Amino acid sequence: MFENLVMHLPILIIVIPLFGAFAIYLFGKVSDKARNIFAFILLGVTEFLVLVLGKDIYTNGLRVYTLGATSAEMTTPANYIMPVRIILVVDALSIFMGIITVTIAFLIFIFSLKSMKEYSGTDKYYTLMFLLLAGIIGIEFTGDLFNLFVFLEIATIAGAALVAFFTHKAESAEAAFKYVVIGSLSALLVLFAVALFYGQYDALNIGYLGNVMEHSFLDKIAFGVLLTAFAMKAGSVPMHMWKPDAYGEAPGPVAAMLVTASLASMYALLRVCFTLYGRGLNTEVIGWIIAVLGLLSIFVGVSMALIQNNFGRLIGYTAVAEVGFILLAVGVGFAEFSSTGFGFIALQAGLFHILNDALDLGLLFLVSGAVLHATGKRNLNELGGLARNMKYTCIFFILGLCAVAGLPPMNGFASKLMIYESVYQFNPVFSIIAILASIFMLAVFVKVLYSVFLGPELKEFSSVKEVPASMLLVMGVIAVLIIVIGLCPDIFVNWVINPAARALIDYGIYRGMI
Amino acid sequence: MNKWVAAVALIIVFIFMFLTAVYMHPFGEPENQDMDQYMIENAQNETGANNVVTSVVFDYRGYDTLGEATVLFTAVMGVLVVYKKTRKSGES
Amino acid sequence: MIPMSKIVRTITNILYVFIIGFGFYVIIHGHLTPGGGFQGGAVVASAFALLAVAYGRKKIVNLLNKEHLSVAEVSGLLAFICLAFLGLGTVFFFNFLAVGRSIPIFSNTPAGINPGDLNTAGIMPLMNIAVGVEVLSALGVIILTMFLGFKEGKEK
Amino acid sequence: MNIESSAIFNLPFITVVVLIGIGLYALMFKRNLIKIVIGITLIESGVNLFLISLGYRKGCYAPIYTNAPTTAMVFPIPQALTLTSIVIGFAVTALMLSFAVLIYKNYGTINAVKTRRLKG
Repeated sequence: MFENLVMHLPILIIVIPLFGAFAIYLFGKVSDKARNIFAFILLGVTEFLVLVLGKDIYTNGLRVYTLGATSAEMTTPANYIMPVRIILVVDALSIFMGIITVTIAFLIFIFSLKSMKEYSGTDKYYTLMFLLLAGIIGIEFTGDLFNLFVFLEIATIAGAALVAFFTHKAESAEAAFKYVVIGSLSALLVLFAVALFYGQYDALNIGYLGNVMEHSFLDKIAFGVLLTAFAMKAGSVPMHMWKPDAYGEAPGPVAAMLVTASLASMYALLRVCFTLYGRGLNTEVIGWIIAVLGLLSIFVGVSMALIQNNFGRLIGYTAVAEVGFILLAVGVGFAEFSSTGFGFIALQAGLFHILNDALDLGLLFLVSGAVLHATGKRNLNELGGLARNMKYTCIFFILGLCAVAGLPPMNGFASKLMIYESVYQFNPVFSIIAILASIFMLAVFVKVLYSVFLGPELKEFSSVKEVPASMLLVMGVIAVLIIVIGLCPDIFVNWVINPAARALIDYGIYRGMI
Repeated sequence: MNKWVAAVALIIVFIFMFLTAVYMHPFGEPENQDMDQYMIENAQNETGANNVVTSVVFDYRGYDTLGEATVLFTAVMGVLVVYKKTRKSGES
Repeated sequence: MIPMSKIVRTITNILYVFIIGFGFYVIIHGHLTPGGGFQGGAVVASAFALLAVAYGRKKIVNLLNKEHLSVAEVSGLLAFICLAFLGLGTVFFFNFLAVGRSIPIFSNTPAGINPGDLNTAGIMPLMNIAVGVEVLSALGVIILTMFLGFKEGKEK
Repeated sequence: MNIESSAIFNLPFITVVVLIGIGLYALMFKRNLIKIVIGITLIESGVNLFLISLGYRKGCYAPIYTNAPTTAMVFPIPQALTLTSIVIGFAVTALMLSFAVLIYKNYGTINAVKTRRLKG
């Protein structure tokens, strides 16, 4: 019975939020309280299931799930050479991303209960949140390229609608328009690449395509298209403009969830580079390109963050820089492409930084949401002296900024140290630029800390109250996670990150399951 | 200046896409056809539908269709959010 | 928007019944002929658009209720996902009616070229209907919302 | 592969390239939001045309067994994929147009240059 349940887990983790999204909309028409309890139970169940699946996958290796076949493990029809149905493949990397996504979504849901209470249209807000969650997990668990496109579109549309949630503000519509144009353009590029693969090999499955690919000229074009699409969606430099806009205008919890969404397209980029193409590409050149993109993102993100005066936009530019750190590490890992040496450490550092990025930026966006909730303002010039009335929020903000800037003993320090060390062996200049950028990032956040929380008390904020306990609880949980990961990074790297990185390098296992 | 960069980028993209069209197999003569041939031969037996496209949409790739219906639902939610009444109460 | 002329309204009165009927025909025969839930739903929604254009803003609010349509939409989606869940005894999206043939609904199996039999294809006709209801009401909601636009006097 | 002959016979693919090219041009150089939406729609039509023309086999009929003339049939999967992508495209277009309406309501214009309050 239990084995039977575990077999169905990959699909259940995607479909329960999807079912929840539809049902929540109906429940919301009855009563708000029933809706919230129902949503809480569903998210709790999903969180539990994803942890069970994680334990199973970290002990027994990856799982496949063939939709609609007579048996879940029957990836190809009897006596046939290739898969014809959609197959979900969940390996250590997918479940790593899945656990991050579901946990962040669960925390954000609890945070939203109070922070979004006074706005109209909360039914639609929660429905879209669940759809966004389902879309992100769908991207992470799927083993089929066209299915990836479909779930990318779900995530894009839900994200864009959430960015526009503050319809009373003029800028939010503009940011949402940019978000949906960039998102649908990148999804269409993915579809174009899917068509290229389909035309050549008559297949859509990632593992099967990896096996039969001949690395022709068309495949190289398809790689370029996919790289452009996912880098654009992740917010890498040439097309990073949408990111601060969207993060700056979206409600705080939504921005925290959008960080996870852009990390999901980072996951898709990793999947394409390592599993779909693997060593068939010229990994040296591609790795250099990705690393340089990462370096440019770091540079642009930090230097633009220095001159911002909107809380959300500032963190948005920091998010661009953080994506740059991940791209830099992953690029070095791809250029080396080995399961030993500094290339592997760089890959581990990149994956570790994905986890830390989701937590750190999530915490910072939640703090910005809390400040907006308490004061109704986001402009740094208008805020000030909030530390007197919002002690705990201030403490969480300091923790978050230390983590993002990479100060010990936070988790950001652990992963950034790994990045500096491994990148230094690859190319010392890259590493030095990254360290300098990190120091500048600290300067950025000290400026925010001063202008929002410290400084003289402003008259208009003298009656500001601390945010409700449930919001503080959520920020506290994330802060505890940040410190715990920062204090014992070895455990996380060995037990969680290492299998995920190994799943990328040993792509034969993923392809062999098909 | 900015416009010229965009124009050059557009021309490069156009050239590559043109090469794509040239290098693709000739129209109407696909090289590999295993997956589609399997469905044409076995769809009636496995799913019982005369319309092979419907059996692909609802059986072989039914999960995509679920996603597609969800996209439509998401878009409806998005449109309703855009046209919703502004805030219930409170500040500015 | 103001209503259109009497000629247009009269023709619309006759035509929209046929359009909706054709839409449902396309939905129900999805597993036999070209078409299916999406196409049929779009055809029905085009009838809604015709009504909206012909009758204008004031009348259409009485004819089509947005709340009812959005409930119908969610119901269609829930029916679709529940049909997929029913296969969970084997695998999600398993076509349990067509393969096992233990339940005699839509369980005939055609072979080769045949004139067509409605009683085939397992859960597909049911899914077609569910998706058809979802699509027609989703498109209806979108058409209505964008047609009616922003309501006056609610901004502060 | 004989490049000259395939260039002629790949006329549907070249149409695809032209469509996507026009769409990208509209996206890069046009400043009217509605025209940007049209650009996205053109790219989407191009990709859909690409998918559907990949599924064509010479001398074959629609993949439906009801009163079919022969059992030689074109590929069914691209038709299903295109159906999916058309519906997705409809959803995206509806959402983008709603945003354009909202922008017009808030700014009073749909010129992307004049509506840029978010910069730097």
